[in-house]
Parts: sequence; C-alpha cells; structure tokens
Amino acid sequence: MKTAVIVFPGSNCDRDAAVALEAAFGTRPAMVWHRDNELPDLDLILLPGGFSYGDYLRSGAMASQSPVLRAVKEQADKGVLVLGICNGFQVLTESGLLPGVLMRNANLKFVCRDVDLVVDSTASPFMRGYATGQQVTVPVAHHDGNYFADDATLNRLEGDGRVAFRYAAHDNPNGSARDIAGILNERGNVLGMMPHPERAVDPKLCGIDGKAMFTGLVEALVPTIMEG
Amino acid sequence: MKAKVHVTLKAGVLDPQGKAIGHALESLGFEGVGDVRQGKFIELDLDETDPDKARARIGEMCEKLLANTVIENYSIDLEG
Amino acid sequence: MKAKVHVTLKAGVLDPQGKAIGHALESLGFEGVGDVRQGKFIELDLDETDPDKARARIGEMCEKLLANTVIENYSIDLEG
Amino acid sequence: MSAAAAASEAIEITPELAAEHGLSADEYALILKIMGREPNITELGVFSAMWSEHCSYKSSKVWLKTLPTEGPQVICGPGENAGVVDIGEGLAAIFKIESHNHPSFIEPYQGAATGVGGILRDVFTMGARPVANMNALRFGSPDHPKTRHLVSGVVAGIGGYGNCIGVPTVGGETEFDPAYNGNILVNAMTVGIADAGRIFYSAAGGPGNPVIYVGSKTGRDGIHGATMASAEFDQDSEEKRPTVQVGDPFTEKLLLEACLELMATDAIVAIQDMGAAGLTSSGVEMASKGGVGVELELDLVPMREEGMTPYELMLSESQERMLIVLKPGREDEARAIFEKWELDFAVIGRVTDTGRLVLKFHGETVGDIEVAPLVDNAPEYDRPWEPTPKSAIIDTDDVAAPNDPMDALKRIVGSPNMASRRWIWEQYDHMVMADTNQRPGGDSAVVRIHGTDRALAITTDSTPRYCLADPEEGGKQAVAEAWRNLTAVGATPLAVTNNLNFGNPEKPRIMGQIAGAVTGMGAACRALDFPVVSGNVSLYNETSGEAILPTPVIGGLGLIDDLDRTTAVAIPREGLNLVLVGKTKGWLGSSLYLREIESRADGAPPPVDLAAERRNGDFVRGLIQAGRVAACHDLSDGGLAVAAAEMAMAGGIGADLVDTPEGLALHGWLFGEDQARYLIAAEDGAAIVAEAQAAGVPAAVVGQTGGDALTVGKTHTISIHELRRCHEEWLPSFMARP
Ligand SMILES: Nc1ncnc2c1ncn2[C@@H]1O[C@H](COP(=O)(O)OP(=O)(O)O)[C@@H](O)[C@H]1O
Ligand SMILES: [Mg+2]
Repeated sequence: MKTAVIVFPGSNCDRDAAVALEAAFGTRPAMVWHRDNELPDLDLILLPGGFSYGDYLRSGAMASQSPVLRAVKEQADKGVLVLGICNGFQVLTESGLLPGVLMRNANLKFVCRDVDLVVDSTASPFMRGYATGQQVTVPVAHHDGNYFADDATLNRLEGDGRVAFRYAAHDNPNGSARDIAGILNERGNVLGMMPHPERAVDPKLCGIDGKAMFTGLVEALVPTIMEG
Repeated sequence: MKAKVHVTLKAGVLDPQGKAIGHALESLGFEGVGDVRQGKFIELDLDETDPDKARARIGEMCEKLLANTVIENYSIDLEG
Repeated sequence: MKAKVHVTLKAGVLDPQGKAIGHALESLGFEGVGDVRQGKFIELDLDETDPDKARARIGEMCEKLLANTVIENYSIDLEG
Repeated sequence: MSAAAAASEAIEITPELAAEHGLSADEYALILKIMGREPNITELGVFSAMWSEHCSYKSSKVWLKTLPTEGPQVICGPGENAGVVDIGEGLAAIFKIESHNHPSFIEPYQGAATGVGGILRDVFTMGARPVANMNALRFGSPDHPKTRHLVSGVVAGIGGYGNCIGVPTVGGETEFDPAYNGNILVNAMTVGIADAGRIFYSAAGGPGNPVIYVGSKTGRDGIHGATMASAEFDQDSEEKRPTVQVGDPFTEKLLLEACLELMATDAIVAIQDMGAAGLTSSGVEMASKGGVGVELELDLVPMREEGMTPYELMLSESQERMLIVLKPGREDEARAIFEKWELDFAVIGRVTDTGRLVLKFHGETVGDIEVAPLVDNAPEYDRPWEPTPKSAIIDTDDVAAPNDPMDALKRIVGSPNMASRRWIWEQYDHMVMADTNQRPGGDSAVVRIHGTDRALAITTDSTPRYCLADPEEGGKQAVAEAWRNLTAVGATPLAVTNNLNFGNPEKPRIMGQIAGAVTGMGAACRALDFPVVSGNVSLYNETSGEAILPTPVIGGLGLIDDLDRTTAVAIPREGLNLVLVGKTKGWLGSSLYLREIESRADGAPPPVDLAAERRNGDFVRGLIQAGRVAACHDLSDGGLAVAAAEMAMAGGIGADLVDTPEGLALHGWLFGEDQARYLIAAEDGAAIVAEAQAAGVPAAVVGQTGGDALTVGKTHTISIHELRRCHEEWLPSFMARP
C-alpha cells in the first residue's frame, strides 16, 4: 500500500494528513516536495490543507502550476486515487482536475468550526465507509470554500452522482452553490472537499466522523493490491 | 517595459467580495450604488522592450497563472 | 455612471502577494520579470450623473471603505 | 565614500535631533561620554533604539527584578527571546507574550498580524515548533465610532497570520472599556515545544564566525521615532513613508521550517530574531550576551528598496528576518537550506574579539560603538510613584437586590464583556496541527503534546477593573485566576509570561499602578510556585492624558499528564452533584454585577487569599486527576450564577441551584466575585464535601444537574435556550451594525 502527501511551501495540514493515513494504513506516507517532478508508483495521493504559496493571488493557483502537479495529473489519469482536502481541493479545481472554483466565503470571513455534512453519494472508493444520507460532523477551516460552477456543471455533477458531501441544510458555512462540500471527477478517482476528515479521527480531538473515509480507503485499496 | 493587467470576473460569475462591498457601502449610508465588482490589478516590470512580444508573454502569464480563465477575463495595458 | 477605482499599495510598503506572484512566474520559466505589485480594481455603478459629485462621492467611499489609506493609495476613473 | 554614507555623515548631530530620537539631555550627555566624541546619525539611531523604553525597560526594570523567576521546572527565565520550562519526557515548552498595541491602533489588520508574527519568531528562534497562539485584546467602548473597525481588523489580522502559518489560535480574552478608546491592547502569546536538550540561545561567540542574515529583504518598514531625521535623507521622497509593517505569514512559515531544518544540524552558534529595532537590537544583544564584538557589512544586507542608508538598515523593522552566528565553514550547508525554502540568505559580517559593534558600508566604517556601555549603561530609572488610594469596601446590603435575578443574569451573560466570543474564535483556525483537545471557550485551552497522551494547558488573564481599584490585589488576582484556570482543566501550573500594559510611567500615579501590580503579581507567583519566565512591557498607553486601565496580562502554562484525566466546563450529563469549592462572602465591590446592573464601577475588588487559592486549587486538581470530576469551572466575572450558566450552556444540560444560604444576600450569593472558588460537577458530592472539610477546604453541594433550565431555589428560572440566545447574540449583532 503506497500513499503520499504532497507538500507545498505553505502547506500546513501535511502532518495531520500523514498521521491520519498512517493510522489507517499502518504505513507512513511518502512526503513529496512540490518541486519533485516524478512520483513513485502510488495507490493514493493526498493534497493537504494549508496555505500553499500563502494563498496569494488565488488559493491553490500557484500550487496548481508546480512541477509535482503534472505528475499528480498523470497518475490521476491512470486511475490512482487523489484526495484533496481544503487547500488541496482548491489546487484540484485550479489545476482543472475538478470543475468549478472555490471563491471567497460569502461573508468574507475565515470560518473554523464543526459542520454537519450529509453524505450524498457513496459511489467512489473514498466514500465506502459511509452510507448515503448519513449525517456526519467534520470541521471546516477556510477562507475560500464557496463552491461555484455554472448551472450546467452543477446539474451534471448532481446527475452523475458526483457530489460526495453536502453541508446539511442551514449549515452551509460559506455560501457554496447547492450546499456542495465535496465533489468527484468523472472517473470517481479524484475527490476534493473543503471539510477536514483528517482532523476528525480521534475522539479526544474533533470526533471520529472522518475516520470512515480512511478506513473505507483501506478496504477499497487492499483487494486491489492483492489482485495486482 | 511596464505592464498593467486587469483581472475581472466574467459576467454571470458570483462575486462575493463585490457584493459585500456593495452592502457595506449601503449601510455606510451611500445611496444609489448599483452593481459593484471587484477584480485584481497587477503591475509588472518586464525586460522585454518589444510591445508585441511583451503582450504575448503577459498573455501567456495570464492564461497560466494570473487569471483563472474559467471565471475570469484579463486585459493587458503596456506602458513606455 | 460607471466608475473604476484602482487601489494600490503605497511605494515602499511590502507587497507579499506581488512578491509571491513574481516568484511563481519565475519558477514557471518566465524570465526577465522584475517587480510585481498587486492591487485591487473595483467597478461601481452609480446613480449620480454629475461627474464632480460622483468623483467626490467615490473619494469618500475610498477613504471610508475601499482603500486602507494608511498603506494604500487610490485613483478614480469615471466612464460614460 | 558612497552617496548614502556621505549623506548620513553629513547630518549634523544636535541636541534637538537627539531629542527627536527620544533621548533626554542627560541620556545624550551619557552617549557623548561613552563615545568620547559626537556620534554620527547611524550611531545616534543605534543608541536611541537600544535606550528606548521598548528595548531597555528603563522604567520597569527595577520592578521586574522583584518577580520570582526560578523553580525546578525553569530551564531559562527572562532575558532570552522567550522563557523555557521542562515538561518532562525530554521536552521543553517555550513561551512568551508580546504587545503590538500602538501599531494595531494605527492599522489593525497589519498591526495585529505582525504582532503574531513577532511573537512566533521569539519562540521558534529558540528551537521550538510553535504549537499554540493566544491573544489578549482590549478595545474601547462598543459605542466608540472606531471600535468596530478595530475589532474586525485585529481579529482578521490575528487570524490572517496564524491561520496561514498553521499554528492554532486556541484562546485569549477580549474586553471593552472606554479607557481603551484611544489605546487598544493587542497582546499575542505563543507556546512552542522543543527538545529540552536542544534549546538555542542568542549569545554570539567564536571570533571569526560568520554572521548570517536570513528571511525577507529589508525595506524601510517601521523606521519610526526617527521619521523626521530620515525624511532629510531622500530629497525625492514621493510620499510620507508609512511606518506600518506588513506581515507576510507565508514567508514566516518558510522561515520557520528552514530554521528548524538548520537547527536539526549542529551548525548554529547563536540565533536571534529581528524584532523591534531590527538589526540594531539583534546585533547588539547577540554581541552583548556573548561578550564579543560584531562587525557588519551593511551593504550586504538583502534590500527591498534602492538607496537605503546605514541608518535605515540598522533601524528597519521589516518582518520575517533572523540573524544567525554559524560555526566556521558551515555557510554552504545553511545557504542550501534557506535557498531550498526560497528565502534570502547573506553572510553579512563576523564575530570579533573587540567587544565593539562595527558597521561598514561599502568598505567605509559608518559606525563604531563599544557594546558593553551601550547595553550596561542603558538608563534605568527608579521613577517616583504614588500608591493608589484604597477604595472603600462595599457592603452587599448597600447594593440594591435585583427584582428578577434571572433577568440580571441574562443581562450579564449578554453584556459586551461576557457575551460569547464565538464570532472571534471561529475566524481563527483553532484546530490545525490536529492536537487541540479543548477549543476556545473553556477555562484553558488544552493542546496535546504531539504523539503523546499528555497536554499543555494555556490561559491568559487579567481583570483591569480590579487593578484600577487596587493594583496590588489586581496583580495578585490576575496570577491567581490564571493558576485557577489551569487547575480547572486538571493541569499542574508550571510558569507564567506576562505583559504589563500601562500608561505614562513618568506620572507617579501610573508608576504607582505598575509598582502595585508587579508587587501583587510577585506575591502570587511566589505563593503558587508559578514563576515568571518571560514577558513584555508596554508603557505610554495614553491619549490626551487619558491612560488605559492598568492591564497586567498573565499568560499561564500548565501540564496535563493524562488526557483522560482532564475536565471541561460543559455539564456532560444529568444527575450530577454541583459542588462549590471555596468560601463565598458575596463580594460585590468592583464586580460585573455592579457595573452591568447598577452602572457603578466602584468599591474595593475581592481580596485574594493566596493560601486559600493554593489549598482550594490543589484540592480540586487532586479530584480531577483522580478522575472524580465530570466538569469544572472556576468562578470569576459574574460569580456563581455566571459559572453555572456557562456550564449549562456549554453542555446543553441545566442545573438546579439551592436557595441562598443563611447569612448571604441573594445577589451576593449569585453574583459575588469572591476568589479561590470552583464549581464542579461530580457523582459523589457528599464524599467530596467530607474530604474537603478534612483538608480545610470550604465546600458544599449547591445543586444538581438536569433539565433544560437553570433554576435557583426552585423559584427563579431561565431556560438554557434563552441564556444561549442572550450570550451568543451580542457580538455578532454588534459587528453586523453599519
Ligand atoms: N514583564 C516582564 N516580566 C518578565 N520578563 C520580561 C517582562 N518584560 C520583558 N521581559 C523579558 O525581557 C526580555 C526582553 O524582552 P523583549 O524586548 O520583548 O524581547 P524580544 O526582543 O525578544 O521581543 C525578554 O527575555 C522578556 O521575556
Ligand atoms: Mg526576540
């Protein structure tokens, strides 16, 4: 089982993500520096939260142009799983791996709190640990999480079951279109989400509702390895 | 050569910042303010002295980095 | 009446955004890029039709809200 | 000689120019004596910076010396960039608090942001990875036209910096009072964790060793005091230069990672951040602490602007910079690390054995000062002071009882100084690094020591209204409250940092407040084994002769040995006994009740019985550490009723409190602010009371948990829903007003 966390200058949830991955997979993820333009063979790539390049210009914009992103795209094209959390989600939209954009929160303020999410679609390896319609509580912490896309794109995302999570009604912290909190690419191997599942894997901290994502990924990936 | 780049949101794209500014102006008592849109204004110094080449080069910068062309337009002005 | 407002950092004030953009352009292989500064560009629709009054009104908006005059300058262009 | 150097030589040094640099006639005379000649403008700038109140502590030093600074847990007390305490298992906690009051008033976002950046550097320059930020804020009256703008800017600035660099902002305090209308307080605290065997200090050593500059380039940021003088330098100055510094948290994040990477090698001899007075104070302090000289080639300093003079280079307060002395021959290794992190790196000088600070610019000597007298002869004043007159003790019977105590409670929990601060802390990432066990809103923040089951507890406290009425009791109270807040989560208090925010020390009345507060703090720190390991002093917080309230802010640090044995304020379930620990007399002098309900701000504040504090606190901590406490809250502003209400609101479970005990007035019982008290929720209330009695600790079962309302004596009641509404409403609606 090979996992990697990509580290950009200004990433700051890279350690948290590595801890969550190691707890689930039992092996330490490779920490890959943004200037590396080649990646080893991997099963899961995680783009962590933080402020890559200070979030200057646009969140995720500069990271989406970094050498390592080209390698991430190649792997995504081959079907390797890519999970972008928070700033990682912003990098995925900026790089075109996911549609739409994450704009400034509607009230213009940074928001850090627990939010209630509803699982919308379980049709991807990321979501195996969850049940459709299940409500979970996971923290958010971002300034630019206001998901925007044109209506055609939104309709397509919904029609294709590519909305992984929505904010529960009345708990939309940022003004996202159709309460979208996380989306998948067409193939279902790239997930971007604003909430932080990696912060919710320990009952002493922010609860354990994020844990199912990582245990689900382990279940999803282990048979692949055995077949391979 | 100095260049000025304006990056603005495309029509129809939601502009939370512009909207918030509009609201704030209203509540400060400024009346008759209609639509407000906020964009970016980037000033660059370039070695390039040929205007056509400079423009092409900056266009490339905008496409690659300065603007998110899914939601933003850009325009380039060259100076001196 | 439409107005365009440019809000830019005063000379000498550190511009972390501009600095980071400059770095990023460089690492994308764009050579010969000197200083980069980032500012804001705000477009407003105003009911006011008298240019002098409009200008005064927008000046007030800049002082009160649109610009942080401790570190920023602003300029106003009117259109139409 | 270069144009800039020539220009700086050309400036004539007059007593007026010295005065413009904040130097008195006596101080200037002393400079002439030390130099044996007239200083040039650069040298004058160096003296003025080093002898400023900010760097020299000239008014407060005599008092600071009276504070206890030692204990078995102390690895390094005051005098370095931050204090260091042992937290066991080979680790040390490094922490300090610092003010950025004036800059935050001028430009709230950047002022607060750079305040956070500065205190972070003080902590990581000693080898720690920062793990938590705190902030203690004081604003003017909510009715003052500037207040809203200042609150929104300061909060956004603190969040903007801390969120980006990825250090959780886990707590703090915020108060409003008209005394801060013209001088807000922004005190920022950082706690970091380091390997106890690898602490980095600032004493330079090893003549010949290279001095390196890393981080951001130097611009003309924050060259204040001296703006007049420097304005004469550049004839072509297009606009009056702002003295405001802009923070760049992204660069600081890179600087943090790069410094920690270099610190993992053994290449560093000494390291010091460039904070106030930039290159001057870092260069001088490193030389002075090491008893050596330093020679700097100022033209090698990475510069952001053209034509900078030696004077400007020495005094610039550009942020995100560090000065490092390396072992010989380690430059390339260090350079590679800083280049990897895309930071500036330059060898700008070397350590010498001359004991002199020598400044060169394009080969010319532009400054030459003997370090020892520059530092050791810095002025130190024992300023005259007047004791603060004692306030009358207010008899509870002389205070009208409330018609409806629950209405009074509602007004208090919804008042500006008690209303929920959620609007603030939700703008701070308080969970990044994934070790935050107790979030903002409780008595202390609790941050797990990464990879262990142990944790640090952190709090900041001050009650300025008490300090105004009685600085000495107020000083004691601030320390006692911090100690109590740590105790309330089950932590063993370790040490404190402090920020002394006062008015003009040249006024005997203000100096009396300083003397009183420090005396009280010292007494409390001694009695509670809670030594002072670092701190900061901010004086002259006055506008048009109006001083702020005396505000000694205490930042307390404690250690939790087992995260399973910690408590929070939230009532977790029904059917628990509520036990009140500590003696209640019903003290209403200087209380919140008096201020909010009676619109009176008078009376002696509650006295602090340090022996009782210690006894009661040790007893409560013992219970928590034995796993016998389900929830705990110390009693402070607003007394018992507010504590019970906060516990109920946090847990969503109500409580029934007993009737007013015999001999007490209802409002004294509910709202009195007697010190050394805790309210705990536990299964075995009767047994706890019995044990308390045996230990000489006053305790009584005063209620039960359950239901969805807070009820007193079966007659007065208010729903949790209504309490929450009042508590949560004020700040967001205040901030939403135009
Ligand atoms: N109120 C105080 N109590 C104890 N120590 C203090 C106090 N104020 C300042 N100090 C100590 O004096 C030294 C210098 O403080 P300061 O100039 O703020 O440091 P820095 O330049 O690193 O920010 C530090 O060691 C600090 O901890
Ligand atoms: Mg320091």
